[in-house]
Order: sequence, then structure tokens, then C-alpha cells
Amino acid sequence: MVDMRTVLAGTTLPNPVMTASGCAANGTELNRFFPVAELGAFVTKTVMRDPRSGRPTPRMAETPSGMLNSIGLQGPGIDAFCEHDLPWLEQQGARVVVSVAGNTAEEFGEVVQRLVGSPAWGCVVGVEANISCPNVANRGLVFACDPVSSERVVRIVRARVPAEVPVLAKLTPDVTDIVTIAGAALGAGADALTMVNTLLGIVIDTDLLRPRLAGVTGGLSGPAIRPVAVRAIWQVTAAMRSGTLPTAPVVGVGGVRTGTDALELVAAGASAVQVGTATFNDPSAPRRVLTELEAEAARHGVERFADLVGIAHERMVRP
Amino acid sequence: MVDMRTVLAGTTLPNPVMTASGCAANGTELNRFFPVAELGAFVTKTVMRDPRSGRPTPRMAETPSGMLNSIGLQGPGIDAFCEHDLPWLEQQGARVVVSVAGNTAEEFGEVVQRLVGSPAWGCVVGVEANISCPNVANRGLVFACDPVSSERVVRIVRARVPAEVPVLAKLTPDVTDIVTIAGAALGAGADALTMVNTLLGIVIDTDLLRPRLAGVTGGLSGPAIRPVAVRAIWQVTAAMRSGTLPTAPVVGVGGVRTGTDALELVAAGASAVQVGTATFNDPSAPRRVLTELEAEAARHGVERFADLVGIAHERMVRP
Amino acid sequence: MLQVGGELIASRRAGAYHHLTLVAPGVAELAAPGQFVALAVGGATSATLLRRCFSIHRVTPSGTYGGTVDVVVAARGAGTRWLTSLRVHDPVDVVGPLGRPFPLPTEPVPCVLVGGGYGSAPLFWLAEVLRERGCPVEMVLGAASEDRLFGVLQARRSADGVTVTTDDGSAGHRGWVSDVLGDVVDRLGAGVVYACGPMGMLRSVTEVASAHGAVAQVAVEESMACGIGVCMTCVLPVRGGDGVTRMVRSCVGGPVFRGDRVRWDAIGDGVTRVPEDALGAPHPGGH
Amino acid sequence: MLQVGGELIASRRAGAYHHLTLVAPGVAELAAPGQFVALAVGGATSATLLRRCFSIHRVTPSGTYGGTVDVVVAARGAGTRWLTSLRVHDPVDVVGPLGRPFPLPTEPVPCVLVGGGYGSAPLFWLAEVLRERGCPVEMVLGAASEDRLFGVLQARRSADGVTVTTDDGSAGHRGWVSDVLGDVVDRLGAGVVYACGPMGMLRSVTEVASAHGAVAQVAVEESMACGIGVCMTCVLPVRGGDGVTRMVRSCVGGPVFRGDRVRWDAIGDGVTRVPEDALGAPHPGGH
Ligand SMILES: Cc1cc2nc3c(=O)[nH]c(=O)nc-3n(C[C@H](O)[C@H](O)[C@H](O)COP(=O)(O)OP(=O)(O)OC[C@H]3O[C@@H](n4cnc5c(N)ncnc54)[C@H](O)[C@@H]3O)c2cc1C
Ligand SMILES: Cc1cc2nc3c(=O)[nH]c(=O)nc-3n(C[C@H](O)[C@H](O)[C@H](O)COP(=O)(O)OP(=O)(O)OC[C@H]3O[C@@H](n4cnc5c(N)ncnc54)[C@H](O)[C@@H]3O)c2cc1C
Ligand SMILES: Cc1cc2nc3c(=O)[nH]c(=O)nc-3n(C[C@H](O)[C@H](O)[C@H](O)COP(=O)(O)O)c2cc1C
Ligand SMILES: Cc1cc2nc3c(=O)[nH]c(=O)nc-3n(C[C@H](O)[C@H](O)[C@H](O)COP(=O)(O)O)c2cc1C
Ligand code: FES
Ligand code: FES
Repeated sequence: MVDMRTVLAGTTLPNPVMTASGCAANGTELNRFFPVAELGAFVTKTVMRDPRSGRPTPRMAETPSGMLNSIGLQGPGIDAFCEHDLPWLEQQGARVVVSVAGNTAEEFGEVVQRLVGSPAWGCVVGVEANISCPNVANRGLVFACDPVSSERVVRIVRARVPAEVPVLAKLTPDVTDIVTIAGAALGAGADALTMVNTLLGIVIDTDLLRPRLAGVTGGLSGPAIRPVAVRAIWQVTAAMRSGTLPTAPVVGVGGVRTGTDALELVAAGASAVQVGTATFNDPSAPRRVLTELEAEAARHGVERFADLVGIAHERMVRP
Repeated sequence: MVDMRTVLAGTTLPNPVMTASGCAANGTELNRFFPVAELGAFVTKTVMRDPRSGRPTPRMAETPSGMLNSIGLQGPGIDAFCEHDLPWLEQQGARVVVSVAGNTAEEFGEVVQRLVGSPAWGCVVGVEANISCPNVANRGLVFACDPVSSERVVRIVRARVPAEVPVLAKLTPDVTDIVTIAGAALGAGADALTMVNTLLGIVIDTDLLRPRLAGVTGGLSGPAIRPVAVRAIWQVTAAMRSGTLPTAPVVGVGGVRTGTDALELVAAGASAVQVGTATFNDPSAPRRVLTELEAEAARHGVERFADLVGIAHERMVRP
Repeated sequence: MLQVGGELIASRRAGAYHHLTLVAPGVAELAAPGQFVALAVGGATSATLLRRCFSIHRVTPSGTYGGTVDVVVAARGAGTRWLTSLRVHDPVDVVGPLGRPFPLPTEPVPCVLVGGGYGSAPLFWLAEVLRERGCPVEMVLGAASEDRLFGVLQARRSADGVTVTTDDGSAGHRGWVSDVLGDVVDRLGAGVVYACGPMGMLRSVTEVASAHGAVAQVAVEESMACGIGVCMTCVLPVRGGDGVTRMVRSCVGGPVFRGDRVRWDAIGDGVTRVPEDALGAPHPGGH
Repeated sequence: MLQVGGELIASRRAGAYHHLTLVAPGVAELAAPGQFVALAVGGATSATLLRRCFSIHRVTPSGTYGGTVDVVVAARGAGTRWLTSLRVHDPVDVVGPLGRPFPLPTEPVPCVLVGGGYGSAPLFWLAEVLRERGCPVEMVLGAASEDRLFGVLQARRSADGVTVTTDDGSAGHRGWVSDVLGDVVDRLGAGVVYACGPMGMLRSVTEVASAHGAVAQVAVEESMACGIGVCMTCVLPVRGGDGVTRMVRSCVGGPVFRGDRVRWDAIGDGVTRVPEDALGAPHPGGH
């Protein structure tokens, strides 16, 4: 039996597989297919301060080996989340990473403040700042597209989360240089990085000759984008290995459907892996990926999952 | 019969379908499957000044609905190109878009100078500056990731190409803001934009636990990236429509496999479409896409192909 | 709700549609009329990741093969074409039963069941269940043309009366189901109108039902990515018991809704807008 | 070179492999031993876009079905698993024949044909063609284990002598084909050694052939994205007649090369490097 534990900036998780924010709602639905407490952690749908209706529909389009979504962060707001969702997850014995966002950097702070005050706060093993969302104060530019905005949000979130709970900054791949953004987030106190959020995309309905999504653009996810996720993880962990960036755990996400997919992200440098879109294809995907990843680790003869993290950097062939 | 002609900055092409650079070699191979002269234009493999061996192998990895490649611009060099490849294409009666690159901005200029002096120059209907390649003078940063480098290259190329032949700048989608790069290229005199080149990706071999490509990173192409290509075309042509960017034709490329795929790019704003990776699946793909696109145009009841260009911007539903 | 590795055991044409029978042990046993199944498509090398949802046409809880589920599929895009080209004994992964079934009346009130196109698929089973409870049942089936009607013969067995309409007049009355529905409701003194079909039809059915004193229970068909409530793609605006409009997931909050609760004013032209008075609707100057 | 919509008409196990017969009219008529076909995989909803290449095992230019092509497939990844799970009458898109065939000697010199694993597939047809030209032919077949040998029985019909080796000794001599090849070449006084199999084997075959005075003609297996010469993924360093090493496309310049022309020094550990002296090799301070 391989020791599947992984350490996320001080917090030890029993295994490295998580749900991806927004692809697993807040747990009740998937719990009918497998006990969500069996995952390394359960990542909740990004929650904002106020209740949000989200965008008009159509909100999704299938794409080759992926999909486009534009949900618009529909959700109940942080108060309802603390009252209903978090206690339910605590009751299940789940370790929870709460994904938070705000329309402004300050709003991130408000959300975190209310979250930390929740009676169920005890089950929270991490706060994921979804900075891949639009900054209303900066012409709607995505926070994570700009190092200064990224830094501001992470600093505010880090300041409000108790020191023993790690803060993860979730980055978008839609930037010229993700290492700079990663550096800004780490500099501001992020304990770990979640990479990557969706890529911006558009699908045109060729019957109606208009964008298929009511919101025009959407986020591209699924196996189609896995090589981009692996590349982003590789670039950032390579920068850590070379000393250009401070070392911190990376949580990989993007296109994981099987245990070997997860292993790709891990070998590229991820200490944990989230399963998103694949859940729509197979509701048991996160749990299955864990079983398959365990089998992969055993096949490679390692004693500890941790031995696989970033291993591809060491095995690279130098031409 | 729909009038399939399209205008590329002064040059009228009989139809809007082209090969994509590097996915069709220089014509002899595909000509066994269909006459390359039937395409709107034939886009050659990017040629540099000197002969290049390209990268070590493995140079490719299949990915979900796409592939990763790292050819490293293998090629015969501009002199051999002008002596063998271009005259052959001229003989076939093909309209040729020559893709050029350099390790430095100046090298682009040298390549173009020799190209323009070629006896077969007459068949050239466009010069595509592949600025999505590394700039040796700037730490290997891709020219098209930086507006200043992009501008420099385009200015040099535009200065050396006779005025009646359009210069196309080929952009990478791997940037935070493609509209800025497009603006730089147009400002420097580009007559048209080709969008998009591949996305940077990595695939890990989960048996060997190392990157599958000998060159580690590669370019992601194929249907997987189509939503990103459509989005890039949409953003740039939306900026043109709103007056933020000067108006210029866009040649769309990325994930086109069928006529409806091509129509997606066209409806998003592309005046012409290149077919790349799909050719590996179906050697007749560029020609077939033309037939299918013609049928789509007929189905939509337009008289001129040009009526479909950018039509999705007009039909957008305002919520 | 189960996920089972099923198997296709019968596939036959039915007009413009394909009628598929799948072995899906366990699913049949749990299902009620109005629920649906979500099928994986494309096999091991598939580029089409999302499941396709189909109303359960009928179930056979046990039998030679274990429980089976029948669905009626219109081949449209990549996934439905794949499903309809499967051969007997091919494997099909099934998740179901999903969604809220048609609510049944506690009293034996007369009911009208309205199906548009393949939307009639779940109604025959519903009709049987209603008649078992003593409800008189009539059906109204409509489609663009005769080949797009599903189950007219079955309807004659399952219901006490059947009215057929087609847009082109190739079968039954020329016109829409809503043209004839009012009369049927009145004649029968129906208390409930159940309907399944395109959104435009469900809206008119709701209007006609209300105008004629009946409650409409409509099964909507929103584009779904997951079918199990985790993706939030399938929402539509529905007024709750508290009068507040929310963007409700049709896969878990539906697919069956009371017609008069659906905010039809926000739905049209292939787009569903967020009503300004919906909970959490965007407001000027920020979200 | 053709692209045809083919059809699978027979599929059977052969040890660890699957032996497929495809109708591919026109392809069979044009093919010569050593050429290959590129098959599309995964069907209409496929996420696997690239074709898979297979040596032509044999062809039947005409017959009940029109020309057929046989290939021997080892199920490894997604595409080969898809191919080997097809059923008779399933469609398969075929491009071929591709590549340069084995060059035939102009004189009736004795030849040794060496196959590693499924690499023996193209050799039986080659043996027949060589014997028609009067060449004495012996075969050496090697594999990891007995089930990974292909065509030992056929070899006994196609050749004047057959030597078998397996790594684990489960059939024939324990060891590698290169262990026994020298003796066979000497005994036969062979002028040409034809070989098809893994790169490591082709390298040793080349060395043994040279040491024993024979020319090696080896069919390489490089990872290919297009198979028709347009993608440049399948290159390997080969010394030309002019002594210059170039990165040559193995799909159009090969797959058969003279063994002593291949720059084995650059190949190994799953990677093929660009020799420093190759045309256009990168040099310090620029490309
Ligand atoms: C509750 C419910 C019950 C349904 N019952 C039936 C039925 O009994 N018979 C039948 O033929 N069809 C039914 N549909 C519609 C059916 O799900 C779609 O026609 C089908 O998913 C389209 O798949 P495709 O591969 O043909 O199309 P594609 O365009 O390739 O589908 C792409 C994606 O969009 C989704 N999608 C596209 N159109 C629809 C749609 N109309 N509804 C939901 N998702 C859609 C697909 O699920 C898939 O994720 C039902 C839909 C729902 C939601
Ligand atoms: C000229 C030639 C002749 C061949 N003859 C045979 C044969 O007779 N029998 C047989 O079983 N196999 C043969 N192969 C190898 C066969 O092409 C690969 O095993 C097969 O492509 C792998 O596909 P997959 O779906 O199993 O693997 P995947 O890993 O899914 O393949 C992914 C991609 O890599 C390419 N690829 C992977 N491995 C190889 C490889 N070894 N060679 C070429 N491309 C590869 C595939 O074409 C595909 O594009 C031959 C290869 C070449 C080049
Ligand atoms: C329908 C959908 C909703 C999503 N919602 C969120 C969200 O609320 N917050 C967030 O950080 N990421 C969200 N994501 C992004 C995923 O968490 C993940 O980063 C991305 O989808 C890539 O992973 P995948 O390919 O495994 O899906 C969403 C993705 C999808 C498909
Ligand atoms: C094998 C391969 C080689 C390529 N070589 C070049 C090249 O030399 N120059 C260039 O501008 N683009 C090159 N490209 C990028 C394509 O021209 C095209 O922009 C990209 O692949 C996206 O289109 P597609 O999805 O249709 O392939 C190459 C792509 C592939 C797959
Ligand atoms: S389809 Fe995913 S929530 Fe309804
Ligand atoms: S496989 Fe494409 S050039 Fe050889």
C-alpha cells in the first residue's frame, strides 16, 4: 500500500484527490455516488458575498474533448453557505477547501471574514481565492491577469484567514507569463497555488450564426486543456526548483479524467489534483481517479505518493 | 452557386480556404490527394534564412482532440525554398502565402529580401510573418508575446515586401491581451492578421515519468483549441468593429476539421480560414472543408461568402 | 440514483425516432414517470464528454435480462447519432433515474397528457399510472409532421381518448396542440394537464390550462451538462412557493415544474434571461 | 497513394496480436512489401485524431470483395485498442500504400529476413517476392516470448530456413536475433539482411550484417502524426549519398533505410538527438 498522504502547506491530507470548484456543487449530489469524505478534500463552488442568480442560458456548449461554461458564479451567498452547506460537509466528515471570490478585493475580505466566523469553520482545511474572476473596480479585468490585483486580493484573504489554514490562489492560464502572477500571489502570502482555471473561449452556433452561450464567452475545460494545465504547473514548479520563485505546493487542475491523467499533473509538479469536468461524464470520477492514481503509484513502485510529485523534472532527457 | 471569393487586403482569392503553415509541407505531398491550386491559397511551412535540422524526437504527442508538436522549424532555408519549392507551387498554378520567420527581427528582413528576389515571386499572394516563434535577441521570448517585438518584425517585413502583396502577422493566443498585440502588428503595417498559432503545452509520459516531447514543451493544435481560436478572432474583430483597432482582414486558424468548424471562425470574423492538424487525420481535409463551407454558405442562403464574415457579431442576443 | 454499465438489447426505428431498450439493473426499479436517464456517448475514445439526457419511456423492473429502460431518441447531433447507430449488445453507461417525476393527483381527477414530438415518450407510462389511480386520461399528441409523432397507436391503448395535431396536417388536425387543448380540457373537466415537449409548446399549454381551470405540470428540456445537479448549466427561472423567482436547476428541481411557476416571460428566442426580480439578479453598478 | 473508405472483413487473434483484413480497393494493387497503411481510429466522435500506421502484412489485389490489405496489430494505446475491438463490417478509413518499399536485389543473392515481434508481419510477402526472383531466403524471428512471435508457421512455408529466438526461451533459442544472425548470414552467404522491429534490434542487425559482409535494409518505426510527409514529426538522422546527415522523414524517405546510413549514435533511450554534424543542426549562439 502506497502512502497517499500529501501535505498542503502544513495541513496533511489523507490523499491528494479533490473535486474542482464549481464541478461538484457543495457535496450533497455527489455523496449519492460516493462518500465525499473519502476525498483528500472537497472543494466547494466559489461563493461570493451576496446571493447571485448567475448568467442567462444557454450557459454551456460541448466542445471537442471539453466544454465551455458561463455560469456566472451562481450561488447562495456566503451567509447561506455557512448556514447550510458547510455544516452539512462538516457532518459528513469531509475536509473542505472553500473557494471564495469578490467583485472587488475588499469583497474577498468580507466573504472570508464571514466564513471564518462560521460555526462549521473547523472542517475547513484551505481557502481557495478564485482570483480568475472579473475585478469590477478594474474594468472587469480578471484579477489573475494582473500581478498587482492578484497581490492585493491574496494579501487581504491571507490577513483574514487564521494562520494555520492555508490560502490557495487559483490562477488563470490566460496570461502571457504565469510565473509572474504566481510570484505575485506567493509574495502576497499565498501558501499554495491552484492551477489552472478555464481558458477563455467562444463557440458559435452554426445554425443560428451567433454565439452559443448567452454570455458570449465562456471558460474552456476538460481533457482538451490538459496539456495547458500540465505546462502551467511545469513552468511554475520549474521556477520554484530553480529558485526564481519561493517553493510552495501546487494543486493541479485541468482535464483530469483518469488516474494517469492525474499522474501527469503530479509528475509535472502538482502535490494534489482536482477533478472537474470529468465529473459530468462520470459522477464517480473524483473517487475513481483516487483509486486509479493509487494503482499508478503502486505500479511505479513508490512507497510514498510524495515521491512522484515533480518527478518528471528529474527524469527529463537532456538533448 | 455562392460567390466564394474573399478579399485579403487588396488581393482577391477565389475562395477562403487555405492550408495552415507547417501542416501541409510545401505542396507536393497533398497534391497527390487534391490539386493544391484549388485552394484559395497554399500556405507554406515557415521558412527561415538557413537550413534547420529542427528538434530531436519525439516531436509529437497525441492529446484529447488535438496534438502537441515541437518540430523546431525544420526546413531547407530560404534559398533552397526559392529554388525548389516556390517554383513548383507556381507551376501548379497555386496562389501562395509564404510563411517566414527569423531568430531576430533583422533575420525576418533577410528572409523576405531573398524571397522577393525569387523568380517565382509572382505566385506569392501574401507573406505571413510567423511572429509566434522565439526571439533569440530577447531571451528566447516569443515575438508575438510582446507588442514592441511584434511591431519591429512587422515593420521590417512590411518595408521589404512590395506594396501590392499583403503582409499577414500570425499571432499566438498565449497572451494576456491579444487585442494589444494585434494593434501593434496593425500599427506597424500588417495588412491582415492570422490567428491563432498553437498554445504552449506539455504532455508527460506516464510510463517513463518524463515529458513526452524531447523538447519538453510543444504547440497544442487541433479541434481541442477551436474555442480559443474563435474567441481570439472574436475579440480582435470586435475591437475593429468598435473602432478600437483599425479594420483589417483576419485569417482564422485553429481546430478546423469541417465546413461547420470553418463557418464558426468565419461567423466570428475571419475572412479566410486555414486547415492545419485536421490534414493529418484526412489528407483531403483542406479541399473537403472548402466543399463543405460552400454547402454551408448555400444552406444559409447567402449570395456571397463575404456576407457571412463576422455575422455572429450582428446576430448576438443582447440579454 | 445509480450509475450502471448497461447494455443495448433492442433498437428499432419509430417514425423519425429510434426506440432503444437498455438493460440497466436497478434503474428501472427506482424510476417513476417523468424522470430521465443520462447516457454516456462515444465510447472509450470519445471527444463528446457530456452525457445525453432522455426521458424514460417505460421500464420493465425485472425480466430475462434484469431491469430494462426504454428511451426514444431523435438523432440530431454527435451523441444522439452515436446512440442510434449502436448495435444490440453494445455497452451503454447509464445514470438514473434522475429528476423529479410528474406529481400524481391525490384524487382521481381527469387528466390531459400533451406530448410534442418525442415529448410524448414518457406519457404512456404516466397514463397507465394515472388510470390505475382511477383518473380518466386523454392524450393530445402533436408534431411538425406525421413521422415526428411518437406513439399514436400506444396512446389509443393507454388513454381514453386521443387527439392528434400536425403542423402540416399530414395526420390529425392541422395546427398546434394548444389549438385543440382547451376543448379537451373542458370536455373532460380536467384538473391537471401534463405536458412534455418544446418550450414554446409548454408555455402555450400552461396558458391554455390556466385559462381552462387546470393545473399544468410541464417537463422542460434544458441543455444539461451533468444531469445530476453539480454544474448549474440547466437552470431556468421559477417562482417558488414564497413568490421569489430563483434560477432553478431543471435536472434536480425539475424537469417537471408547475407551468404557472415557470417565468415564461424570460424565455424565448433560444435564450433564457435572468428576470430582474430574480434572487441575486445582476443590478446596475455591480452584480 | 490513395484514401479509401475501407471495411473490416476479418479479425482474428494471432498470439498476442490481432490479424485484420480490410477491404481497401486500389491500395492492394499499388502496394509493395515494406510499405504501410495509415488507419483513422475512433469513429465519428473520436478524440484520437491522428492516424495509426501499420506495415502491410499481405495484399490480395482482387477477390470477392475487391482488393484487401492485411495488417497485424498489437493492441497498446487507445487507437490500437479501438482497431482490435472492431467487428466485421465496421468501416475503417485507409490511406496507403505509404513509404518506400524494401529495395529488391537485382541479382538472385541470398537474403536473411529478420523480424522482431510483429515486425515479422511484412516479411512473408517480401520472402515470396524474393524467392520469385530466385533469391534463397532464410528468416530469423525473435520476440520477448512465444506469444509475441508472429507467423512462425507461415515462415516455414515462405522461407528456406527459419531460426526462432525468444528472450525468455519459451520458443527457439533463448536470446536475441542478433545472437544467431551472424551464423545464418555466414552459412547462407547472404548479401542482404532485411529487418523490421524495434530500433535496438535494427541497430544490432545493422552491426551484425556489416560485420558479416551483408547490407542491412531496415524498416524503422518512428512515431508518426500524418504518415504522408506533411508534419515532420517522424524524422531520424540519416547520412545521404553525399555523406551529409539530414533529419529525414521516415514516412516518405523510409520506413526502409540502409542500416549503415542511419545515425544510430544519435538514437537511444527513447529519444533521437540531432547529430552535431547534421545539416542545419543548432550551433552555440543561435540556431
Ligand atoms: C430531461 C430531458 C429529457 C429529454 N428527453 C429526450 C427524449 O426522450 N428523446 C430525445 O430525443 N431527446 C431528449 N432530450 C433531449 C436530448 O437530451 C438532446 O437532444 C441530446 O442531448 C442532444 O444530444 P446530441 O448529441 O444530439 O446533440 P449535441 O448538440 O451534440 O449535444 C451537445 C451537448 O448539449 C446538450 N444538449 C443539446 N441539446 C439538448 C437538449 N435539447 N436538451 C438537453 N441537452 C441538450 C447535450 O446533452 C450535450 O451535452 C431530453 C433532454 C432533457 C434535458
Ligand atoms: C511504418 C510503421 C509501421 C508499423 N507497423 C506496425 C504493425 O505492423 N503492427 C503494429 O502493431 N504496429 C505497427 N506500428 C506501430 C503502430 O503504428 C503503433 O503501435 C500505433 O500507432 C500506436 O497507436 P496506439 O493507439 O496504440 O497508441 P497511442 O499511444 O495512443 O498513439 C498515439 C500517437 O502516437 C503514434 N504512435 C505511438 N506509438 C507509435 C509507434 N510505435 N510507431 C508509430 N507511431 C506511434 C500513433 O500513431 C498516434 O499518432 C508501425 C509504425 C510505423 C511507423
Ligand atoms: C461548469 C463549471 C463551473 C465552474 N465553476 C468554477 C467556480 O465556481 N470557481 C472556480 O474557481 N472554478 C470553476 N470552474 C473551473 C474548474 O474548477 C476547473 O478549474 C476547470 O474546469 C479545469 O478543470 P477540469 O478540466 O477538470 O474541469 C468551473 C468549471 C466548470 C466546467
Ligand atoms: C506539426 C505542426 C507544425 C506546425 N508548423 C508551423 C509553422 O512552421 N509555422 C507556423 O506559423 N505555424 C505552424 N503550425 C501551427 C499551425 O499553422 C496552426 O496555426 C495551428 O496548428 C492551429 O491550427 P490547427 O488546429 O488547424 O492545426 C504547426 C502546427 C503543427 C501541428
Ligand atoms: S445539468 Fe448539471 S446542474 Fe443540471
Ligand atoms: S509522419 Fe508526418 S511527415 Fe512523416
